[in-house]
Amino acid sequence: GLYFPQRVYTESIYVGQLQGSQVLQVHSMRENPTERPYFTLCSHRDTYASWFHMDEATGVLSMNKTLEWSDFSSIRSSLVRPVKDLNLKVGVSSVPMQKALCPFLPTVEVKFMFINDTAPSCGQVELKTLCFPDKVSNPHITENRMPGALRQLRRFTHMNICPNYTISYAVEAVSPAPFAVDGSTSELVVTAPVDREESEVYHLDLVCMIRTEEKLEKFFSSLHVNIYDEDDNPPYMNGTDTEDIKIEFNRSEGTVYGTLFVYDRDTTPVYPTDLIQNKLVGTLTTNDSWIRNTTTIEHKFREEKAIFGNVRGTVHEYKLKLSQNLSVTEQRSFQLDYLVNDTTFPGPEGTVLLHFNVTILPVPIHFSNITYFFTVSLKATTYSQIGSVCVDNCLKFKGIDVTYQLEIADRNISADAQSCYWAVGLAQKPNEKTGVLYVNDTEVLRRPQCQELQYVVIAEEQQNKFQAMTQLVVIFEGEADLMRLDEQRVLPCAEKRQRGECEASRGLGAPTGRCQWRQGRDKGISKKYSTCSPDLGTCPDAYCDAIESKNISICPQDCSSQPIIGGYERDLYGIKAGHGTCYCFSGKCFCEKDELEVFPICDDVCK
Amino acid sequence: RLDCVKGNELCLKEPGCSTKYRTMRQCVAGRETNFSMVTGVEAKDECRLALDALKQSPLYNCRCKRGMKKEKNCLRIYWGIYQHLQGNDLLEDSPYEPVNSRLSDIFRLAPIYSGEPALAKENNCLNAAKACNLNDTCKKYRSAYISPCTSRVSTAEVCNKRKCHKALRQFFDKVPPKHSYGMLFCSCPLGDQLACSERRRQTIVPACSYEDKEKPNCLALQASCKTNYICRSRLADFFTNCQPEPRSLSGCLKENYADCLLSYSGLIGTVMTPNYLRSPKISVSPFCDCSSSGNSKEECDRFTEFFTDNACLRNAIQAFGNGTDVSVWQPMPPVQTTTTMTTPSQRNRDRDRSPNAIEPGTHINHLNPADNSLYQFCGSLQAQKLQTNNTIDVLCVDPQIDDPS
Amino acid sequence: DRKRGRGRGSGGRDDRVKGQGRGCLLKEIHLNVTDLGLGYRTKEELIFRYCSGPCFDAETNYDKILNNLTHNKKLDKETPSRTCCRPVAFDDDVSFLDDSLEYHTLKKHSAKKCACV
Amino acid sequence: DRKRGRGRGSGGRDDRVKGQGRGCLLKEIHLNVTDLGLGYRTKEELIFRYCSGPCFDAETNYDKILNNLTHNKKLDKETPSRTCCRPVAFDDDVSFLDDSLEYHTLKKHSAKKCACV
Repeated sequence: GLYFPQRVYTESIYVGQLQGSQVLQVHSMRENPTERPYFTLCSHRDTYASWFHMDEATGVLSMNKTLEWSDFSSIRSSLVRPVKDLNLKVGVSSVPMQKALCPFLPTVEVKFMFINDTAPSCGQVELKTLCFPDKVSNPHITENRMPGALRQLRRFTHMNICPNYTISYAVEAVSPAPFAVDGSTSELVVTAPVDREESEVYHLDLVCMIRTEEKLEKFFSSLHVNIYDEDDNPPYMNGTDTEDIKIEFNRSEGTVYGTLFVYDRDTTPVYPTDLIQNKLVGTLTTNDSWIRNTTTIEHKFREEKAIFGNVRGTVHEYKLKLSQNLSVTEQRSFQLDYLVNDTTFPGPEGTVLLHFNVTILPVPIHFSNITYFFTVSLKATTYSQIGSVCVDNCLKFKGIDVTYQLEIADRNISADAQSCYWAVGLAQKPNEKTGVLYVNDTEVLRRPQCQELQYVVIAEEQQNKFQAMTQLVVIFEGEADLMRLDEQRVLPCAEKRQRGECEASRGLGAPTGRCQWRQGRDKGISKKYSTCSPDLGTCPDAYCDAIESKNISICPQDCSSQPIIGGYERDLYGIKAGHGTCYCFSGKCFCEKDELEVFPICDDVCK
Repeated sequence: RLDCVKGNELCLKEPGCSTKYRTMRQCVAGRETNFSMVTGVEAKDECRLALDALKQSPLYNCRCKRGMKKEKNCLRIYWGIYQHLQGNDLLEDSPYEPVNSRLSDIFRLAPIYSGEPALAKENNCLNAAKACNLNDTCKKYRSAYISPCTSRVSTAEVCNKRKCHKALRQFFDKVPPKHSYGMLFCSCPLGDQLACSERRRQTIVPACSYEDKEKPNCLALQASCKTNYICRSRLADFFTNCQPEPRSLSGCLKENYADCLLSYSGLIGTVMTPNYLRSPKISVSPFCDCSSSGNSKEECDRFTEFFTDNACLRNAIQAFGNGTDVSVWQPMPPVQTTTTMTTPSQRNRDRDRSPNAIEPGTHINHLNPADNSLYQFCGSLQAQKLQTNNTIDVLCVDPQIDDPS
Repeated sequence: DRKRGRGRGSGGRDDRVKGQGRGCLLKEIHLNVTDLGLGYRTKEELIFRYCSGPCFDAETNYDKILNNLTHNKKLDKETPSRTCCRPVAFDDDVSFLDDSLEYHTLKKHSAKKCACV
Repeated sequence: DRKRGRGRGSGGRDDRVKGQGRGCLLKEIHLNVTDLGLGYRTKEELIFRYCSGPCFDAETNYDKILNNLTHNKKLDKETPSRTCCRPVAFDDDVSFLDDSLEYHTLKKHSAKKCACV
């Protein structure tokens, strides 16, 4: 329908503006040849509205009275101002109408800056101001619309300042543009419908020529006419409309698969959210309830320019998304069709059909026919990590929850023999994919019959309770530590601050029975800080694993959450980087330069 | 001048005022549900009368103060009244009491500056950080925001953004500007531009307080800011106090750099938190862009340019960084419109290559008043000390309340 | 607050004493963060406050006895500590930006109040 | 509690350690009052409890900084004290009759609870 090519009209107006004189002209663009705009002055809230008259047909505002000094002071204003605003609202309709309909019409704001002064005399005035206002606002026209006048270039309120001068306008453009100036009315006219998808803005140079008594003066003002978009392009695909998807190990809710791109040369505004423009709505064409309950299509879009010939367009992305975890037994193939409909595109071809060929494979929970063999040193201390167990492909699993358990292989052995099996434990953190074997009790290992243990590892998939089993043999070899009897003397490795005492001590979780020293090289705060660890393979590695989280003393460097004293960096837990040597006492960690001899704790007074 | 909480209390104690206030609130409620349009002229007059009556009440010209007790409540009352005023009924367009301090007041107390303008020879941002840690108040509030802003919350979340924002607001509300501005608006020497400007960019811990997984559309971000009284008010304050004006000496309509810097710092800790961009010229922006703006692109560009290309804000930051103030600057020659035969678009291209000096407000950032999603911030014109008698078409950004009449 | 032009850190330090007279006092020194020896690479500075001074007049019977027993070698090689001038309250945390533009915060790094304990 | 027939004083002492493991611990020793060195003439005895042991794991940034500054001679001749293992609560008073049949009472003579301060 009819629309205003500007969001606001502004003009300055002076005391002395004569009754009947024109002050401003609003325009409305038409959509079809039969439309004819009828303008009306909507707001009559303030007394000053009655000072103006609106020509219903031409959109020209003129004065019903001459503006007096008293008129300026009659306008209430909260502050003392040299200029007061006269805010009017103009409505447009394709039929003659009364003010009451104003709330239902397109309207535009007209703001006059009523200046508490008479207009400057011809000698005083800066010539350019006869041509153009200080700030030229940019108009806009919607693509595919009728030609027509979109702006009055003359400044009505300044036309009579120099009556002897003749002012005329012309328009130039760097590149061909369907704009011209109506010589008789000085209106800027768009001469043909424009296509936004060809050019979003036209950069015009308005030329104002003032012929005075002596000379011809030329003034320029640039004008950018923005072309507004309408949904005049259907969505289209570039290349394939089909995506083959295989779902196997990654079966967790929320996972997205594959991507199909749909292009649309029109823009898609994200704001205001309720604005319906170029909205692509998609619908699953299948009625299969399982497909509907299990899958959905995720739709995102982004604005692009380069691929649309440097004009803004929209690229839509469609991905298949799981709306719930898939059972490991689920196995099926289906074609999912998704109809994308450009709801605001008038034409018939406003739809594209996307095809997702989906194959869901089952995931067997089983151990390939292996027997796990692990050898462990008899010197290993409690919590030493032995190894990890994992059903086939377990590291690729997402959305498949498998827990692991250890059981004695031969149930019929004597109670005494059964007690050997305390030696090895299995731990697993929530959401971790493997089970980790560790030395649980070194006491029993002193008995020779306990030094080869046969277990059964049972893996159980939680959703369907499928189980898989395999054999596990743990062999304890080498000689035990002489200090074995005094097991409770096993202290956290992390407490040791020098290589010597570190490598000489038995620490919790040490597979070799001895702590291991890592010597840092860097000067400042570094990830490679010096520290004493039960097993440099797993600690520190910036991850508090299943075994380490069983006891803070095993690897406080990875698991401590207490404040660290000294120079350090931390992510969530532990010590990401430290200065010099980092050591910890029951979870409280310190990082400091190694070469400082430790000063006496108290000064002489404390002795 | 009363704050709106006291004004509200006084009004409710006075029968005449409280009935008018209640009527006006009903008018608002009615207007929001289009009720007023269908009840005819008498209801509208009653609304008009209620509004006129309120103009005599303590509520009419009430304001709020940043960081005051019950600030949010005060702002709620202000906006409750404000949305019916338009045109010449306008109050000053920010809910906050103008501070009208001068940058020179701040410099005199600043430990960093020795009185004469400290041209950026040193890394003033580092100096400001040093000065802060040597002042117990600044040190305390600086650490109070850096801790929440740098503490990772989970593997997915870098920090608790809400806590970080709250602590940042506390820092700028509680720490004397000589310290907080020193770290936010410090000037950088050409020789040490990168390290110094990066330190300045890090002042608000942008990884937590500024950046986000996805960059929203600026108009959408503004709409979300408007749903929060604090953010809405700080943004209105920023539009009011940093409105550029090419013809004014300072490049600012309000000719007050201190008020502009204060309102900029007031945005920090809201969803509209701005930060420096990595650019040779001083340029700031909220974390948003104008992608997917559809037909509102121009309006969105104007909104962002109020941050990224605002001569008033840039001059204010440079003035603080150089230890000067508005009055120190040479009167700016009014913007010349030459009549040379080169076409304007040619001149536009020339201008973009102008050096990075304090420049007159050549780029006019006027927010389109007709759009009802922006703020009315028509600066009071008497604040303008104009050199020429040209009228200034100040395009006011107007929330353009539907006219009840 | 800071005195300009004064050397910081090694040697050129600016000690100021808070509190009165002799005994266990709160003192402060203006340092570069690098002077703290914690490994941080930064040009930022801070005020470090510490407790120092004798605690003779705060001694109890316990301390006198301890002194006599140690003197008479009644406690083997042990040397339990006597009254110490120590912080009983710590300053607010201090934060700073290092040369790789990472922020760090030091907790309980500086004394706020001293006492003989 | 006291064990009879146990050697007292030099050498023959009965150390018992209260608290666990290492670090700052509460220890006690069975003494004659005369061993205290306070000049009382009496044959009465008492249990003297005291605090002893390292306080490494109670150190704060303050102590680390102090150690570094002292090491790098940034605090001139001062050596402010680092964490001390000290009593944080004292035993009840003890009274005894001296050889001249006069009663005496000792206050804050023995530790009840220890901590690194």
